[in-house]
Amino acid sequence: MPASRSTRIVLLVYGLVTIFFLYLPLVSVGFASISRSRYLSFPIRQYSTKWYGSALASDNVRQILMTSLKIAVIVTVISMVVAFFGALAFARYHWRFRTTFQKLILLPIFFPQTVLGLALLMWFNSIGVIPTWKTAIVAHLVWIAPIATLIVAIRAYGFDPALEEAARDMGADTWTILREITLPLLMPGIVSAGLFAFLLSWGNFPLSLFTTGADSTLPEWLYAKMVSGYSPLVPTLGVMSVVASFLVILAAFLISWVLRARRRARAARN
Amino acid sequence: NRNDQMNILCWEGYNTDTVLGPFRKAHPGATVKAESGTSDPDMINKLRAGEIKVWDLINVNQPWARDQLYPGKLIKPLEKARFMPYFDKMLPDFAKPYPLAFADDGNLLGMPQRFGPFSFVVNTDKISRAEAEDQGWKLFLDPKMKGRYGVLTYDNWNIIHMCLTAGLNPFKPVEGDDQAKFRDVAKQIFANSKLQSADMTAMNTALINGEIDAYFTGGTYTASPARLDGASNIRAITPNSGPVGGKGGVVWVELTSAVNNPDPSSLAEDFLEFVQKPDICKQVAFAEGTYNPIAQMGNPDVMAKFSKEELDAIQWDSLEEELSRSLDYEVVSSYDALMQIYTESRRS
Amino acid sequence: MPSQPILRLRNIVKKFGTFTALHGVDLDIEEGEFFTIVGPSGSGKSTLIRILVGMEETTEGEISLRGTRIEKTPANQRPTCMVFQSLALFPHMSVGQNIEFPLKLRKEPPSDRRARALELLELLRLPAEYYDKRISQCSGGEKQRVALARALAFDPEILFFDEPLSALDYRLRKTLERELKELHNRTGKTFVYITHSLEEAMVMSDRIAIMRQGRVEQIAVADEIYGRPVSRFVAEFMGEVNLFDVEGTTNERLHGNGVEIHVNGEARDCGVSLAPGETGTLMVRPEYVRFLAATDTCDFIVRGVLRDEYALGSRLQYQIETSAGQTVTVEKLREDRFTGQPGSEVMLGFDAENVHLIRGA
Amino acid sequence: MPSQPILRLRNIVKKFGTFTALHGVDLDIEEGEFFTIVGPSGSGKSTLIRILVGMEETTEGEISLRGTRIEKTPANQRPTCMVFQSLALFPHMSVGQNIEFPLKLRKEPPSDRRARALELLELLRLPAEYYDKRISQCSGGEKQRVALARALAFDPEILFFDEPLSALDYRLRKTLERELKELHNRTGKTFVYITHSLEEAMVMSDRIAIMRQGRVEQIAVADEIYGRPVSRFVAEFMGEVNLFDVEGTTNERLHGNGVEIHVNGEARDCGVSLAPGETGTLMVRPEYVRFLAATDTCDFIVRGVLRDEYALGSRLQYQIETSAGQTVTVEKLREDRFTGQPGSEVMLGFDAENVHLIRGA
Amino acid sequence: MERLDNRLGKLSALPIGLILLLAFMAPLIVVAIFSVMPQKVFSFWNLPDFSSYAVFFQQGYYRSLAWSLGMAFAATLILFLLCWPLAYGMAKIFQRFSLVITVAVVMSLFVPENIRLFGWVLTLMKGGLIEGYFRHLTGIALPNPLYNAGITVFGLVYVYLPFMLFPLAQGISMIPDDARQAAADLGASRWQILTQIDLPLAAPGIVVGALLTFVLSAGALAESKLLGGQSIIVFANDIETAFTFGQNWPLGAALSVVLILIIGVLAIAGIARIDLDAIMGRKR
Ligand SMILES: Nc1ncnc2c1ncn2[C@@H]1O[C@H](COP(=O)(O)OP(=O)(O)OP(=O)(O)O)[C@@H](O)[C@H]1O
Ligand SMILES: Nc1ncnc2c1ncn2[C@@H]1O[C@H](COP(=O)(O)OP(=O)(O)OP(=O)(O)O)[C@@H](O)[C@H]1O
Ligand SMILES: [Mg+2]
Ligand SMILES: [Mg+2]
Repeated sequence: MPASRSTRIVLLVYGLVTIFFLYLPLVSVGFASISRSRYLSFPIRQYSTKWYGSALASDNVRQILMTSLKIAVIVTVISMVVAFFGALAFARYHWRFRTTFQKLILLPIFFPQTVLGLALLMWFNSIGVIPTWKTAIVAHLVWIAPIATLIVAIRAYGFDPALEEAARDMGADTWTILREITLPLLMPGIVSAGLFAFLLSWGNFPLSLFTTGADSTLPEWLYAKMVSGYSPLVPTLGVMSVVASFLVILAAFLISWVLRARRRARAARN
Repeated sequence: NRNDQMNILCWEGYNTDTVLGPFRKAHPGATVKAESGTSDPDMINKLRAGEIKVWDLINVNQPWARDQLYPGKLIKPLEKARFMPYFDKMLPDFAKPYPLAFADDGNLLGMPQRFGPFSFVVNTDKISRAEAEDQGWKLFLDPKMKGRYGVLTYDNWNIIHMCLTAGLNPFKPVEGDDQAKFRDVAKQIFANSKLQSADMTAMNTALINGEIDAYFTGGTYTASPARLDGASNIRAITPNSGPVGGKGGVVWVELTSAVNNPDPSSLAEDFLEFVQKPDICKQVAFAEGTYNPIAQMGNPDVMAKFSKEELDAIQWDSLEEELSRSLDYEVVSSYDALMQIYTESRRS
Repeated sequence: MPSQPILRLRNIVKKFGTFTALHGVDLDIEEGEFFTIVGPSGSGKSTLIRILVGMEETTEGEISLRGTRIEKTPANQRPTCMVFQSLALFPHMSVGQNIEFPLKLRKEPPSDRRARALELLELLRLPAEYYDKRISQCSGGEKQRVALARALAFDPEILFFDEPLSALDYRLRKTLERELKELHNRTGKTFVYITHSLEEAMVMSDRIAIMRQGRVEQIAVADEIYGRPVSRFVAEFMGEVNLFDVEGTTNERLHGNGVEIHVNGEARDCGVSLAPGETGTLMVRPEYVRFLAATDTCDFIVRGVLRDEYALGSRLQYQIETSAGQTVTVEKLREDRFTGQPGSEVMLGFDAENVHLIRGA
Repeated sequence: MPSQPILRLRNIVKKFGTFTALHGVDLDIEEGEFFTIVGPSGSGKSTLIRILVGMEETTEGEISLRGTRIEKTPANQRPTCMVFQSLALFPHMSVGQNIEFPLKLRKEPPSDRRARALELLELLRLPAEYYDKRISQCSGGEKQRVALARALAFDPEILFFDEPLSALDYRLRKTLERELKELHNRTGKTFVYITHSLEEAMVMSDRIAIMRQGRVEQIAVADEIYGRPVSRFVAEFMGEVNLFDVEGTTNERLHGNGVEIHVNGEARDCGVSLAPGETGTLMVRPEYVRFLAATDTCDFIVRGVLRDEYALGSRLQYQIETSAGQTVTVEKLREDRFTGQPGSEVMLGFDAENVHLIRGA
Repeated sequence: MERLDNRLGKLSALPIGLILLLAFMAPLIVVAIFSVMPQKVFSFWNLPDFSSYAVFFQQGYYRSLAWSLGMAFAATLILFLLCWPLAYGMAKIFQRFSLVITVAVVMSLFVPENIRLFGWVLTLMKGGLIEGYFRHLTGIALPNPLYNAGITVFGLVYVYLPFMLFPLAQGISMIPDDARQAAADLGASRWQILTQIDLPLAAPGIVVGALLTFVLSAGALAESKLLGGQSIIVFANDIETAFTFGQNWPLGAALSVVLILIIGVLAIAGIARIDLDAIMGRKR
C-alpha cells in the first residue's frame, strides 16, 4: 500500500515547515549574536562579529565546553549500555518483578530536577564525595538513564522473541544472542536513546547546577549570564553550538561512510 | 591541603577572563575556578547542601551573608588586620567603615565592592525623571500606569519595594492591618502590570521598544547596560521621598566572604586583596554583563580608570544624591509572612 | 539400529495456562532415523518439537538424549536445530548472512562460510545472487528455503523440520525431498520432520508418528500406518479411505452395514473376523475398490449411485452414494477411466486381502 | 460467461529496483470464475495478486475492473480482499476480533458480528472457544484459518487467496477445499487462488494460469493444462511426466531418442506428427505407461531397467532407467502393483491416444 | 524459557537498578524526610510535623498545580497531534529525508533550552524579528503575543517536540506494514486504519512519548518564566521559590512530594490502562 504522491509531498512540506519552526528562534538568536547592541530591535542596523572573536578567545568558554562535552559523552555511553539492558528487563523478558520495575524506573523522571539535584548534593556530601563534574555524571544518569530505557523499550516491545530462540537453537549463548541479534535489532532505538542522552545531558541545567561542584557546564554558565550579565556572547555561543554540532555530525557521517566503504571493499575482495 | 586551588562562587564579575586571567598568571601552579551564581539563595543552598567543601570565596548581597551565611556557619570572619586598611580608600559611605560588613559580634564578614541604588526604572522619554522621582512609588498605583509597566520578578526586592509602595517599613515587622495594605498593593501591582519576568534584558528590551514605560524593581544594576548601549533615556530612579525617615530608595551592597571550608585555600585571601587593585576593580565594576559603581571609587587611581560614558552609564552624576535618599538593604523582618502574601497575590 | 534411542521421551505434558497442548507423550527416536510426525492442525506437533530443541519448557515428563536427561539443558547446549514453522529469519541480515549465522558462531573463516552458503543456495535451487538479497525482498517460498539452508548450515546431530517445504511448488518440493533424503542417507544424522503432505511422509520416513489432540495415536512404518491403521482416526487421516461399520455374527463372520459380505474360504485366516457381537470398522482404500460388471463377483460388494467424478492430476476419483447413504470413494488412474455417467447405478467390489479390520472402533 | 471480464490486466510490469518480478502479464478473469494461479516459487504469483488488490503499484500496465481503470484506486476502495501468504493477522486483536474486523468497519452491530465470527470459526473447524484466544497462542494452521475467516467475513466481490491452505493437514485441507468450492458455487463470486497443490488447483479451478519467471505461460482449464501443455515447462510443472525428444522424419512420422515408435495407422490424425527435421517433445503421463509382457505390442515402446519403487499413499511409482540413460516414471495404483524386482529388465508401452506432442521445444 | 527469562530479566535490570539504588534512593528519602520537617529548618534533627503539607492546602498552591498539569496536558495533546504525521512520515515514508529531519532536530537541540526560548522572545516580542520587520515594512504595529498562558503552552510544545517526535517515530516504525495493508484491503478507510491499527500498534511509542512530554512539561519552569512572563505561576516555580528566596526547604520538599505523587498517580494510572504486552502479542 504505497503512499500516494500527494501524501508524500504534503508530509514532506510539513517536515520542512517543522524544521523552519524549530530554527526560527535560532535565526533571531543568530541576529542577536551579530548585533552591536545587546538590546535587540529589529530591523537591526549595526552589526558586529566581535562576540565571536571573544568567544573563541575565551579560556572560560573553552573550559566550560570541555566539561559539558566530557559529561555528555560519558553519560551517553553509559546510558546506552544501561538502557539496552534496562529495556530488555522492561519489555522483553517476563520476570517476576517486572511490573514493579516498570513503575520504579519512572520515579526519577517524575522528580523535579532542581530538587533532585539538591538532594543528590546532600547525599554526595553525606557520603563524603566532593562534587565535581564526575558527580554530575551520576546525577545526570539518575535522570537520563530511565528516559533512555523507555526509548529503547519502544523497540524492545516490538521485537520477535522467536528470533532470539532461533539463534539460541543454533548454539548461540546469551551474550552472542545479545550481540548478534538483540543489539542490531534494537539499534535504532539505542541510537535514538543515545542522542537523547547526549542532548539531555548537554542541555541540562538544574542537575548540573547542584552537582558539578566548582566545574561549570555550558547551560550553567549561559543561565547565569542570562540572569545577571547578559551580553551577545550568549546568543553567540548558541549559534556556535549549532555550527559545531553540524560539523560533528558531518564528521560522523563521513567516518561511517568511509568505514562502510572500506568494509565493502574488503568483503568484495573475499 | 588545597593551596594549589581556589574556587569562587560569585555574581558575574569575579569570574571573567579579565579578572581571573591576571590572577592565574600570578599563581601559575594553582587551579582557579569561578562560577557565577543565579541568585543569592541558590548560592547559599549549594553551601548548605554540602558545597562548603568546594568553595573558598562567596560573593552575595550583604543581608544574605549577615543573616544566612554567618549564622549558618557557612562563612568565617576575615582577618581584620589584613583587610581593614582597604576601607580607608573607599567612597565616604564605606570608609567609615561600612557597618553592614560586620556581624553583630563585630567580626568582619566580607569585603564590600559593588553596590547600587535599587528602586525602579523608567523611560525618561515617556515619564520625566522629575515626575518619577517626585511621584516615587505612587507612580505604580496611578491608574494611568495600568498596563504600562513591567514587574522584574526579583522576589526579595519586590517585597521590599511593595512595602515601601504601601508606605510601610520593610525592615520592621509588618503585622495586622499593615499586611492587608501590603496585600492590596501587591495585588494591584501584579494585576496592572503588562508583563512579569525575571530577565532584566527582556525588561530593558521591552522598555527600549516602548512596550512598557517603566518597570518595578530595578536600579543602576539593570539600567546601566542599556545606558552604556546608548539608551540614555533609560534611567534608574530613586524616589525623592518615602515612608522610612523620608527615604524611599534602597541600596544594595555585595560582600565577598571566605567560605568556612574545612580544608581552606590560602589563595582565597590573596584573591580578596587582588581585587582591590585599581585595574581589577575596574574589571569587576564593568564586567561583561552588568556595570555597577564600586566602593573603591573613593580612590582616585580607581576613578581614573573610568571614562565619561561609563560614568554616565552608572549615573555617577546623581549617585551620591541617590545614596543619600536610599535605605540600606537589610533583612526583611516579616519575610515569611510577606512572601506568602506576595506569592499568593502573584498567583491570583 | 542401536539399542539405545537417541531421544527418549516419557510422559511429556505441556500446559499453556489451563489449556493442555500435550497430554503425556511417549516416544523413542532412534539414532540416524528419519522420523516424521503428522497430525491435524493444532494437535501439538510444533509444541512437541519446540520442547525437544529446548525452546519451551515441559510441564511434566522426561527427555533423555542418549540416556542423559536434558529437560533443563538450554537450547544452545543441545545438539539440535530446528527449521521454524514461522521461519524466524533474522530481518537485519541478508540471505547470505542468515545462512552463515551458525558458521559465524563457530568462528569459521569468512571465505569458508561464504563457500558453504553458496553451496547451500545451490542445493536449495536459489540463485547465487540471492546471497546479498534482503530477507524482506524474498518470496514466501524463497524465505522458507533460506530458513532450511540456515539449519542445514548448522548441521547438528539432530535436525528438526517444522513443515519445511509447505510453501514450495510441487516440483521443487519433490526435488528438495530427494535432496533431504539423500543428505539423510549420506550423513546418517537423525531427522525429525513435521509435514502435512502424506506423500512426503510416506516417501521419506523410516517411521511415522500420528498425533491427535496432544497424544500420539500410532507410530509405525509408512506401509503399516497406511495399510493397518490402529484407529478410524489414523485410517481417515492417512488419505482417502472407505470405512464400513461391521459386527461379528455367531459364526465368527461379519455382518456389514451397507456392504454385502461374501468372503470365500476362512475369513479368520485373512483376519477379517470378529467375535460374536463385537463391533469394528472395515477399511478399504479407494484404489482397491473396483467397478464390477453385473455378472462379476467379489469378496465384498457395495451397490450405489455414481454421484461425482474428480480429476486429481494422474488420478480420477469417483464418489458413489450407497443405499445406506454412505459415500464411497473409488480411485482410478486416468488410463482406467470409468465411463459410467453420474446418476447411474453402479456395483463396487473389493477383496478380502485388501481390507483391514479395525476392532472396537 | 459474460462477455466483459471482471478483471482485465494488460501488460502488467513490476520492477523492484533493477529486478523485474513481472514482465508484462496479460490476463482476463471472468465474473464468477474460480481462477487459479500456479507457478514455481518466486515466479511472481504473490506480486501479481498484491498488485490486483492494490497493495503494490504497477511499474507499467493497465488494470480494469469491469471496464474501469483501477491502477490508482487505493486498496480500501477496491471490492477485493486477499488472504495474505504472510497472513498479516492483527497481533493486538483476539481471534474473534480479527475475524470481526471487516464487519466492525462496516458498523455491523456487535451481536451480528459475533454470530458471523462464530459461524466462520465453525466453517473452518476451529472450536468456538478460540473466539477469545490470542493470535500469538495459535498454531500455524490455526492462524492460517483465522486469516481465511477474516477474508471470508469481509465477503468482497473478488476474493484473492495466496496459498490459504498450505499449513493444513490433508484431511482438513480436503474439507476446506470442499467448503470453499461450495461457497464459490453458492455466492457466485470471483475467486482468484494461488496454490502449490496441483490437486487443489485441478479440483477447484475453472481455469488455471501457470506463471514462470514473471510471465504467464499458459491459461486453460485443468484437463487441458494437464493433458495438452504448451511447453515442456508446463508439462513438467503439472505433476510427474515422461518426456522424450523426437524429430520429424521425411514421411511426416517421428524418430525418437530412446523410444521405439510403432504408431499404427495415420499418425497425423492423432496429432503425433512433425514436419521433416522439426523437433519436438513427446509427453506421456506416468499413469498411461504400462508394463508390457515380452509378447505385447504397443504404439510406443521403451525398454529399460527397473530401478526403484516408491509408495505414495494410494499409488506406487516405479523408476525405470532407459538404455538412453533417461529415467521413466510409471505410476500404478496399489491394486495393480507390479511384481518385478529392482534391477530387472522391463518393457514399457503407451498408446498414441495418450501422448501429447509439444512442438519446437 | 520462563526460568531463563526470569534470570535474564533480573540480570538486565541490574545496571539501571544499581544506579537508581545508589544514587536515587537516597535523594528520594532525603526529600521525603524533609517534607515532614518543621518549617524553615535545614537539617533532619527535628521532630517531624506535617506543617508543610498544611501550607500546601492552605495557600492556594493547588492553583499553580492545576495550571501546571493543565498546560502539560494541553502541550502533550497538541504535541501528539502535531508530531504524529511527521513521525509517520519519518518512520514509513521519507526514507533518506527522515535522516535529514533527525539531524536537523538534533542540531537545534545543541542550543540550550534557555537560549532557544530567548530566541522566541526575540522573534515574537515587540520590535522582535517578526513585529520589527513587519512594522518596518508596513508601518503597522502588531499586538504582542507574549506573556500569557497560550504562549507558555507554545513554549512547552516547542521545547518538548523531540520528546514526542522520536518516540512516536520509533513506535510507528514497529507497526508491521502487512497489518496496515491487510486493514486497507479489508476496506478500512485511512481514519479506520489509524484508529484500529496504527494507534494500538504504535502504543509503546505513544505511551513513552506522552509520558515524557507530560511529565517534563508538568515540571517545566523556563517556558513560563521566559515566554509567559510569569503571567502564569507554575508549580515548579513555587517549588523553586520555596527552596530559594523562601529558604524553606521543608515546604519545597513537601511540594515536590505532592508533585511526584500526583504525576506518578496520573502517569501510572494512565499507563495501566494500556496493556502493552497484550497489544504487542507478548502476553503469556
Ligand atoms: N520487495 C522486493 N524487492 C526485490 N525483489 C522482490 C521483492 N518482492 C519480491 N521480490 C522478488 O520477486 C519475485 C516474485 O516474488 P513473489 O513473492 O511474487 O513470488 P511467488 O510467486 O509468490 O513465490 P512463492 O511461491 O515463493 O511465494 C521473487 O523472485 C522475489 O525474490
Ligand atoms: N502459547 C500458547 N498458549 C495457548 N495455547 C497455545 C500456545 N501455543 C500453542 N497453543 C495451542 O496448542 C495447540 C498445539 O499447538 P501446535 O503449534 O503444537 O500445533 P501444531 O500441531 O503444530 O499445529 P499446526 O499444524 O497448525 O502448526 C494448539 O491448539 C494451539 O492453539
Ligand atoms: Mg505447527
Ligand atoms: Mg508468494
